[in-house]
Amino acid sequence: MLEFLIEHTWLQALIKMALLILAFVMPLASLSTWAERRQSAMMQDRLGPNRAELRLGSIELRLWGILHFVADALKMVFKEDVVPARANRFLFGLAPILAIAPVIITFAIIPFGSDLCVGHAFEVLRDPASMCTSTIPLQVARIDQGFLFYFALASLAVYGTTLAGWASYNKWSLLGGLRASSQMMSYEVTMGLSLMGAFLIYGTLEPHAMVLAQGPTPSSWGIVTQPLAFFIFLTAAIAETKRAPFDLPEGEPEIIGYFVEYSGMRFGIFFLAEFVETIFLAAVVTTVFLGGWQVPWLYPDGFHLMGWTLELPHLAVVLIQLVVWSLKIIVLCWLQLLIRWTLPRFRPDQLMRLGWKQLLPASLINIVVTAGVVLARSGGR
Amino acid sequence: MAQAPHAPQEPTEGSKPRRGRVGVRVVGRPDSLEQRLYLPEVLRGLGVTMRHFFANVVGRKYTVTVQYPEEKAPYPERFRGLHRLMHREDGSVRCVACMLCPTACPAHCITIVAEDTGDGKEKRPKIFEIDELRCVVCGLCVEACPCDAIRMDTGRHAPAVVHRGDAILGKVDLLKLGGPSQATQGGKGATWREEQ
Amino acid sequence: MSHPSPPHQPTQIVFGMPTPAEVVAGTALELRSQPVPPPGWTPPWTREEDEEEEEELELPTEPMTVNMGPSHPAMHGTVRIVLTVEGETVRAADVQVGYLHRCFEKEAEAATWTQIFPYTDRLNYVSPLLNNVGYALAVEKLLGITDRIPERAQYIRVIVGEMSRITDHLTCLGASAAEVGALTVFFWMIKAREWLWELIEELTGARLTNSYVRIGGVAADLTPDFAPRLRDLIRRVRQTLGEVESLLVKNRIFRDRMDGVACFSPQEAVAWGWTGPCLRSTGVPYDVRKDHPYLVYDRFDFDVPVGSRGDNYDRFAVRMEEMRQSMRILEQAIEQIPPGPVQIDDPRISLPPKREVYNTIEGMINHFKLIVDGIKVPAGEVYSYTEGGNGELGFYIVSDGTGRPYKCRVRPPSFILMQSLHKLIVGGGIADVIPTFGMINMIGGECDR
Amino acid sequence: MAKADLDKLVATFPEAIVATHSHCGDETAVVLPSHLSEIMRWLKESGGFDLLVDLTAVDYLGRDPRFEVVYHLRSMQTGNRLRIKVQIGEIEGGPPPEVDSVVSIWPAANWMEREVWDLYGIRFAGHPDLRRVLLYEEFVGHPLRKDYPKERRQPLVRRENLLP
Repeated sequence: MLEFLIEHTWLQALIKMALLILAFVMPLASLSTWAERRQSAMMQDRLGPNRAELRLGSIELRLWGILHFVADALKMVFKEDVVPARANRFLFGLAPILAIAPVIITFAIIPFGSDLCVGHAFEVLRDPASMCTSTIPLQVARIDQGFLFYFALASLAVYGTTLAGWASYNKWSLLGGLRASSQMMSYEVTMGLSLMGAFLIYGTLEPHAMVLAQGPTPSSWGIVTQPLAFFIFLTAAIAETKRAPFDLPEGEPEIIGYFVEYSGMRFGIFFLAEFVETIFLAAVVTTVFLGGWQVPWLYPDGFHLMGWTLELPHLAVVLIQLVVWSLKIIVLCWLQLLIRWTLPRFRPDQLMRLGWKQLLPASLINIVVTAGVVLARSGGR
Repeated sequence: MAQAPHAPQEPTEGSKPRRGRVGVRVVGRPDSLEQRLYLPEVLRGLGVTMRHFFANVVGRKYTVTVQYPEEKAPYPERFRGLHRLMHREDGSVRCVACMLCPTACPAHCITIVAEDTGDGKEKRPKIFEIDELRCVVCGLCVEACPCDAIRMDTGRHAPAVVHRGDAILGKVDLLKLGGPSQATQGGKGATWREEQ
Repeated sequence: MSHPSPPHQPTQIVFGMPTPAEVVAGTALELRSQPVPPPGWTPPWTREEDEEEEEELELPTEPMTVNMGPSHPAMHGTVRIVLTVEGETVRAADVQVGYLHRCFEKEAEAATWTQIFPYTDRLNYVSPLLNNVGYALAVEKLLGITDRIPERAQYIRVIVGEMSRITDHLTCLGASAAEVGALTVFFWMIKAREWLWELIEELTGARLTNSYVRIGGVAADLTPDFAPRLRDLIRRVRQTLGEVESLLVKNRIFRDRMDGVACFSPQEAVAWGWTGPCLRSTGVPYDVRKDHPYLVYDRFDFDVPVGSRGDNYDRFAVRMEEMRQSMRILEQAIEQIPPGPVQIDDPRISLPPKREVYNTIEGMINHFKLIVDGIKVPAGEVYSYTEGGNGELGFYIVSDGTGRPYKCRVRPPSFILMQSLHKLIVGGGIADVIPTFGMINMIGGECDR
Repeated sequence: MAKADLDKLVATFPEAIVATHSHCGDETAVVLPSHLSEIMRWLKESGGFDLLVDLTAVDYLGRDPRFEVVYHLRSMQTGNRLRIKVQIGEIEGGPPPEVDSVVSIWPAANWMEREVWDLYGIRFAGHPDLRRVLLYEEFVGHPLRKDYPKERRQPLVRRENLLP
């Protein structure tokens, strides 16, 4: 069975993708719809949704209202799906799909664990390079141009919002769509450039290789070597997700947003896409700046810290890495929610000024400085 | 009187009340490099909300929510709620159909039709209806009542109804909410207005 | 009510926004000082040069007409703004109000003088007690009993009025903050407002539609534990305001949205009839409480905050500071309040105590006369004005000597502010319409009556 | 003091003042409609009354002249207040009564004059945009006139084009 899997990488990829999306991303996205409300409530001195409960006979499961997302999903599914009379029905239907599909596809390049060494799962791996012959990479697609693939696909997502704005035959949503396209185009440049420094340091575009390059010592992680880039990228990427303080395309009190005419599950997909995007952003930040699945001082054969060693079997190492990777993502999602509920919204011209006049020059400076340091370190070769 | 620099003299009893000092102050527009850089102030703001978040998650420190059906915020004594009609010791309605409450009501929500009690002295309401949908809960009817027959101290809201007609409370409904009034002739009035 | 002309020169003390600690410690006054803008001064708001260049480079766009309102997420109350936009820039605006018109004046002409109190509750429904007080003062001025109102009643009116002013400003600033995306601030401010309303409910019997003030006094005395509860509440509100400031005042995103947006010069503001916090934001220190002291306002120390540029930020900061000053007044008022009756002792005006109504025939007849005929206000006309939440709240009353007003006109501050809204929003972006509108603080009930 | 302002006004325009009083401390001058513009401009420019506080009307049904338009002014320099009233009659079956608009003197009069037109049916000559402001354009009659019955109902009728 395992051999079959190792041989047929396409099947492997399919299973991994399904597992990643269905077992991690989607549940987390659904949970973050609950977390957003609950967390904002906690920040705002309220209680937030806490009443959804499951009753099995005499057992009542309330679980702090986590089940709200189920109720939410049911509501979305069963709501009437209204298409405005003069909307372009085809594009109107296509837009939500275009909004969510690129993000989900891009998850393929995110490494969520080190390679699983089949056959040595319960042994302590002293020398992985020579011991492992057949491995299952915990990453859906290991493509050399990794992050270019991400940038290419991420720029597709803008079509979803712009089309939604245009197709719904509503002036407000059109304004929202236009805002979305200008915002996403402006910030894509900064986003790409801000990662350039990291690429220079790691010498690769491939996410898995980047994680390996950072290693298990936190002092060599991207957040330490590229602190400026971290903040620039975080800002630009939050702007990409179109969430507050960059939620201009939505801007409820101003223009109501590009999805003003959407209802039912079509709206639900936009809603979900936003959360998937936050998770993806967290995953990218983890990969580039927080050492990906690396756990501090956890080497393939166990923990090594200041002469103290704890040997662990390979499977345990991989599992710890998986859990820590998930934790990093959850913390980053939490941080994004915190930002979302703290800061006021930008105005379009401020947003453009921030993007083009502040973040872009800063990221260029970052590249030049990084390039200089890298060049000096490598002895000018 | 926390503003020590402003309060040179305390009001002295018996003398003319002191005049306050009224100044004009121009509100500041703080502007600093720190603020221009976005980040320090953003982080400070995040710190404030984070403090609220953790304090609320751990101990519900600042949380003010009242979970309505289970918990109820107490209604203060003076709360004006649903009307009630008081009755005498013998259970008969105190109202003597003097028509003061419909006169005082700015919303014209009270309808009274009077009838004789039969003893040749007093009247009583044959019909006493209050349209709770029209009522603006101002309390002027209670103030107007000369015999402590109508009160609004039930501590209950006007309930939601399915049909508009259900919101019109008749004499029977109002008496059910009522109790014997202590405002017997010659006795002390029972309202808080009396206590001043 | 005889308004003495202002005898005092305002002490022109100027400083940055003090922290709550500074206000409490009283050290705020020692900060730097600068002169109040002279009359004839115009805001130094000029557009950045590069922005003008950018405009020339932009492609021509076709104007588009969009309806903001009557039902729009940002329109508190119902108001319709027909915007002609070019891209994101507003080129023309037509503001249409009246969606909440419910004939206050026509209704008032059919009601007795006392029955108008519930109507005044519904004028500015976020500070109903200020309207109650304003209306009562107008009728008392016509009755000529302004000087005979018991002192305790006057203090209570000041207390409830200032509490209402705080709730008014909390609502305005909270809602505006929510509209620029800072929803957390909104909930914190609404939380503080709720505390105030709880106390008001205890005092008056209702949170919002208080109908608490009466001609000749107030309906009931303070509750026994009012003063300690109010002190505690002021402490908590101060803390909340401090937190709100830490989120907004120095946050560049917020400042960029508010600074230099919708500037109005003092001359323009006066010409357009502005009063209240909006007028003060332009630097004109006109406050009815200061310039024409009514009730016992001349006994309190407080500062009138004014702005320096007349932009949205100044309107925000002026309201913020006004809440602080209101709390100062409250603290002094609960300190100074004398014991005594809360209703004027005049059988022609105030209802007899219930005890007399129940037990004496004179009391009963007096009671009947007052309820059935209403208070007889001598014929004449009077204009009385107080400082409402949004500016000068005036009542112009004409009486023909019967128990009902011949005319009861209210001068609604926000209606007069609203007519210059188009001046503020044309030329700005769509995104600026919202904070500008929020800072005008149009209250539907007051604007449309 | 405001009394001095009133005296000065009377001295400057003796022929235009119908009556004056200072009831309850409110200095009031009733002026002729023909001189309204002139007086108002003088008050703004020479009298210093730069804030038009309020503008409203009163309907004294059965009296001639029937309507009174009431202006409340305040001087921002001195804090003095002044009430100016102008009485206008109504011609049975004729055009609506009309007074001069003061919008060109105080822009603040704009909506207040519209409101008076809306509720009292008094026109203002020279107003830039005399539309109804609180009621809808299709409304028939002027509800604050004393002869408009309070109970009368007017359902909102639809207009084809909602844009102005």
